[in-house]
Amino acid sequence: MPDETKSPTPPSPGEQKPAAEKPAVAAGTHEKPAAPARPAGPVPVAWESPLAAKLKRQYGSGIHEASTYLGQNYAVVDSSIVAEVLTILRDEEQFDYCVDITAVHYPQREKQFDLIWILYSFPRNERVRVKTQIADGEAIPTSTGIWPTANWLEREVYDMFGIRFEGHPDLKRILLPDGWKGHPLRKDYGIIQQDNEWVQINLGIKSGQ
Amino acid sequence: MLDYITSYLRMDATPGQAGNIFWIVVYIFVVFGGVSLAVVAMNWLERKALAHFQVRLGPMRVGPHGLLQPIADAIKLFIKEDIIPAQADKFVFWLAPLIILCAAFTTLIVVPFGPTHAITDVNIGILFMLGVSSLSVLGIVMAGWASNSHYPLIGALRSSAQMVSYEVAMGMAVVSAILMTSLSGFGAFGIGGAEPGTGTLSMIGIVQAQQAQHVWFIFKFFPLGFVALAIFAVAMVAETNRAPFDLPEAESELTAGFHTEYSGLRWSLFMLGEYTAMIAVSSIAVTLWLGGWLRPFPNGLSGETWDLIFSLFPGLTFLFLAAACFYSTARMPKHPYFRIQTMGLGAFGAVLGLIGIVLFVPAVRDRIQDIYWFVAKVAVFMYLYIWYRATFPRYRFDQLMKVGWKVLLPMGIGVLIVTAAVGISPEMLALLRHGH
Amino acid sequence: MPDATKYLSHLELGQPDKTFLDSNELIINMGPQHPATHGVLRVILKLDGEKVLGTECVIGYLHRGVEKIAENRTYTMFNPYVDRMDYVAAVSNGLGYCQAVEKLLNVEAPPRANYIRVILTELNRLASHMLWLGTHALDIGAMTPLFYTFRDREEILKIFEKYCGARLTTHAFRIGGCLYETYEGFEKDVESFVRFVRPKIDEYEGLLTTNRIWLERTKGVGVISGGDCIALGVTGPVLRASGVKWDIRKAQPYANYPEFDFEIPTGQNGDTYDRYIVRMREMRQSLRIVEQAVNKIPEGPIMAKVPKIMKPPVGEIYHSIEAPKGELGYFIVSDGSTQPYRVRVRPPSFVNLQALDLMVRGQLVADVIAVIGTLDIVLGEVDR
Amino acid sequence: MQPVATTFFFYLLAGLALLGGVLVITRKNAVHSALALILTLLALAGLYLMLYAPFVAGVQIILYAGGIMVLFLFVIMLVSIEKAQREEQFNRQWVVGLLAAVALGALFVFVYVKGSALFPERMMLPPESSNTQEIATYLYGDYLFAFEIASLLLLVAIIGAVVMAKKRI
Repeated sequence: MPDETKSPTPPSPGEQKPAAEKPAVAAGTHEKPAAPARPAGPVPVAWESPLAAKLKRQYGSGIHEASTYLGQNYAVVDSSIVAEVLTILRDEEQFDYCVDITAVHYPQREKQFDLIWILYSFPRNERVRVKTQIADGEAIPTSTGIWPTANWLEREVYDMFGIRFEGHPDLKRILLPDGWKGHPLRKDYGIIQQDNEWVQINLGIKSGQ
Repeated sequence: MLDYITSYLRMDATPGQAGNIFWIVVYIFVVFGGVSLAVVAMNWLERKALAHFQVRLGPMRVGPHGLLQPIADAIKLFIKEDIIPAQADKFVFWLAPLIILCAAFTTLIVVPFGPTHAITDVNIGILFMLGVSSLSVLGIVMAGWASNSHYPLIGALRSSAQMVSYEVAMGMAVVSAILMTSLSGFGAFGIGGAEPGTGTLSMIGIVQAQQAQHVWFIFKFFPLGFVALAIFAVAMVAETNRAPFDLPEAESELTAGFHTEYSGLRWSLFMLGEYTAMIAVSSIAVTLWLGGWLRPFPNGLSGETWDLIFSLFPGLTFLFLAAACFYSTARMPKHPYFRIQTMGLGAFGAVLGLIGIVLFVPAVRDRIQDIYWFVAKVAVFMYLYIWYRATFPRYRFDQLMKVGWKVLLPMGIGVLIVTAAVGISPEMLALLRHGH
Repeated sequence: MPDATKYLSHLELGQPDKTFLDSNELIINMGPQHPATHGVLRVILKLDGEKVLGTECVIGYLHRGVEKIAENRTYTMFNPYVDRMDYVAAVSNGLGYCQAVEKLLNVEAPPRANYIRVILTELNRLASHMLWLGTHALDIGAMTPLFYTFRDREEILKIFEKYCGARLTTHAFRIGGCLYETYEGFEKDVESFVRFVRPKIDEYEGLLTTNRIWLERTKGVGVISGGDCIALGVTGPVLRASGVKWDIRKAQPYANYPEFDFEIPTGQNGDTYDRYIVRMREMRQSLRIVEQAVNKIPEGPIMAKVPKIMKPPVGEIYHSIEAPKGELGYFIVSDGSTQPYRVRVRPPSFVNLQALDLMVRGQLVADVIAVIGTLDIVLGEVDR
Repeated sequence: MQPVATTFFFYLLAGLALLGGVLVITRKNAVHSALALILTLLALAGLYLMLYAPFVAGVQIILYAGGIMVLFLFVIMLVSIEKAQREEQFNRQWVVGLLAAVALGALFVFVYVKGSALFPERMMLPPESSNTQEIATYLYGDYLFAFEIASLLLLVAIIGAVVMAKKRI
């Protein structure tokens, strides 16, 4: 079981300690308070740790990027191997807790969606983000078999972005009504837009608003 | 005609026994009206007492200290729209509250408020009360079914199972008390225990047996009577569907249980029936174990002086209430807005005081004090009902059944057997000693 | 691989509602208008008599699109919106959001601001737990604790009101620190509140902890193991009651929690009673933190230097705090403009609610109520 | 108290009992039938009272109307009403039923006409106050064996019901 006191496993050589673990930070390494006028901001640096090295060794170019930004590690993985990577992270690297699954929409990109898994390991007291990019209409294997908690989280991603998860036991809308048209968190969905037809039919409001 | 009316007053019998139709009607009106009034008062008292348990004030707006709140509630319920669900079975839906109400009020016929203060006395009195009160479960089942909705149906199922189950334990406790009417032997702490009766089911007979044996049955064969009362006291809460056994109307699970679909007047009939049933079962407990209309300490504090002192209690109680009203009147805010309320409270106190003074008149005093003691004892049980409601969480259904069948019923049977054994033992011992 | 079927059961609701005689199964719809579903949760129960064969939660009745709103507001403008998610723990929500944006901006709140934040957040945890206790006890049929807890929660809300003018959706913190300096007598108020509320918690415990009916209703009800909790992502007191000693305040501390001495209460059985005990002990630990914080509160500025127009550099951040319900996370993507490109809230109630099915299967209808209560969900946060 | 309007109450109660009986077999809705049966049972209880058998009347109410009929309703409520409404109420056995009813009625008439010696000349008037005691004396004295046999039979029925209802014991 995870250690309750603040004694996480010592960070791997080269790994940045997350900023949050250093309250009252006096002198950060790269996160030194930048010039007050217009901070250029910290830039992602390469994530150097046995885990990143292992993944890179195993999948080579399948790992597009493994970086640390503001002390938070993430890996960008090709969508074809993401299920494998996630399984390895859970089975071999003890990332036993899937904190969140979410997506970001970049309409101007060819592969429109960033899909993000936020993982946490109780034994290691460490967080990692796995990201992948997929195109609109492309399906991605479900991770409900890896973490049961993915069930609702994937349903929400499907509801909000329309990303299909293959093999999901019950992929249907979760927050919006079943017959709703459109996926509201896409960037092309306006903030006051809604499914007027649905509202007219189901709520009996003439204007649909 | 006048002779016919006044002749009853010289008789030492209930109107039913005397066969005096006029007084039967009068008693029916007085008892039913009085109990309805008690239900209204109980409604107010429950809200107030519960509120004070829960660091609230309760109703404060309608009348001084919310005294008129029950009336306001009643008016609201009367003028509310009466909704019958479209899919409901109209006839059964209409009949259900009436059955509950009739069952609850019919039991009151044999409640002995005094040796002559009952509508009638029948020789199967206690059986009659249990039988008729068991009919109210029909009303609940019908209400649940007729609503044609899931929550009422589950509520009705729960209710019927619960009431049928607890009736068994209740019956065991009652039988042990009835047994005591016919058993001689020691009372509590050596008090009483003389003059065994012949055994009776009559409500008045049971109290008279306690009088003759000089012991309330709660103390007889101590602790047997007490255990029987405890079993009955638990079972009667379950029988009336009150907290912590209020599963049929558990609002957090079944919204309102069997009366979910009822509203307005019909709903208020359910409430009236429920509170009347509470009063009725409390009356059974008081009659069987707490000496009915008998005043406290009839043996220890006997003699004319003590009789006089105890007979002053009813008047003193009313005077105390009047004093409380006057005290509150004096403490009312001195603002024109409160003028009517202050006057109302003062008038209420004056009425109470007047009643108290009338109760000191010897003729009235002697006739009324039986009723006073009976009502006071019932009031204790009614207060307990409120207390339970404020204190306990609700049982789960399987736990409720477990308590009924696995705890109360074996205890009831055990008490019955031990009571019989203890009561009969002198004779059995004699039989053994002298041979067959 | 965990046994997937254990967690993923769905009712086959397509078939027509069978009559009682044809099958023993009864489909019953609980909510969205139901006294015990804490808002507008709708649970479809498949029952065999009173035994629960399966459940399905239908949520979204309170969906307001908080994440979409965020994309159309500036960072500062979005701050009040987060209060409306878990509205009984608005201060915690605000803290999480402010700290996430601060991280993105790479600023640190000054020490005094952190102390104020910790005091208010822990008071809010108390308020949230009090509301939970009252409603949970009411669900199980005990009316009285509700009024006791609301009476004492009122004192907390009064402190909030005096501090920032709002009682429920406080908007107490700003990105970079706090806007308001503590009012005159703040420390005294908080100290006297701590002294006032300690015996009150004993009072609640006196009503419930050893009450036979309470024990029967909660012991062995809605059991969930630590492993199942982790698999289902359940966090907060529910996780700790299952024996996993994990609290973000200790594991990955934020604000100035390392400066305080407190313990993480845990349970062993993972049942409703343990969750009750864990929360009751958490309330006492929160009081300890508040007491220490109020004694040590330093002087100094309360606002870090943040630009008037916030334009965090391009990048993304995930920051999570230990909200009263569990891990509350904010995942913010910045495109360098004044508005966040994407804000994702990781709501503890939403994820915890997923465990409902596992916890109630095979139990009775009354236990569903108890388990919904013990999960301590707030529908505003589940639906966002 | 002397009984009042005996004849009127007898015919009233008998009429109610008959009405209830007819409603039991003619109502399509099983719950309505059960309610009609309760009416019959209550009317019978009234008749018992008129026969100076208050104990029997009380037991009739508490057991039949309050106990057994509740269990009846319990079962009936769970039956689909719509389905029952669609089913044919009188099946092909009605001829047999009618014949049986006529035969039974004829038997009653025959016994009444021919065997009037069986009935007592005057109404028996046991003292009202000792009625219950007398029942007890008969039940636990003369007919003790039969009473105990009946209890045993009921016990067997209870065990049988439990065995059948419970999948695993």
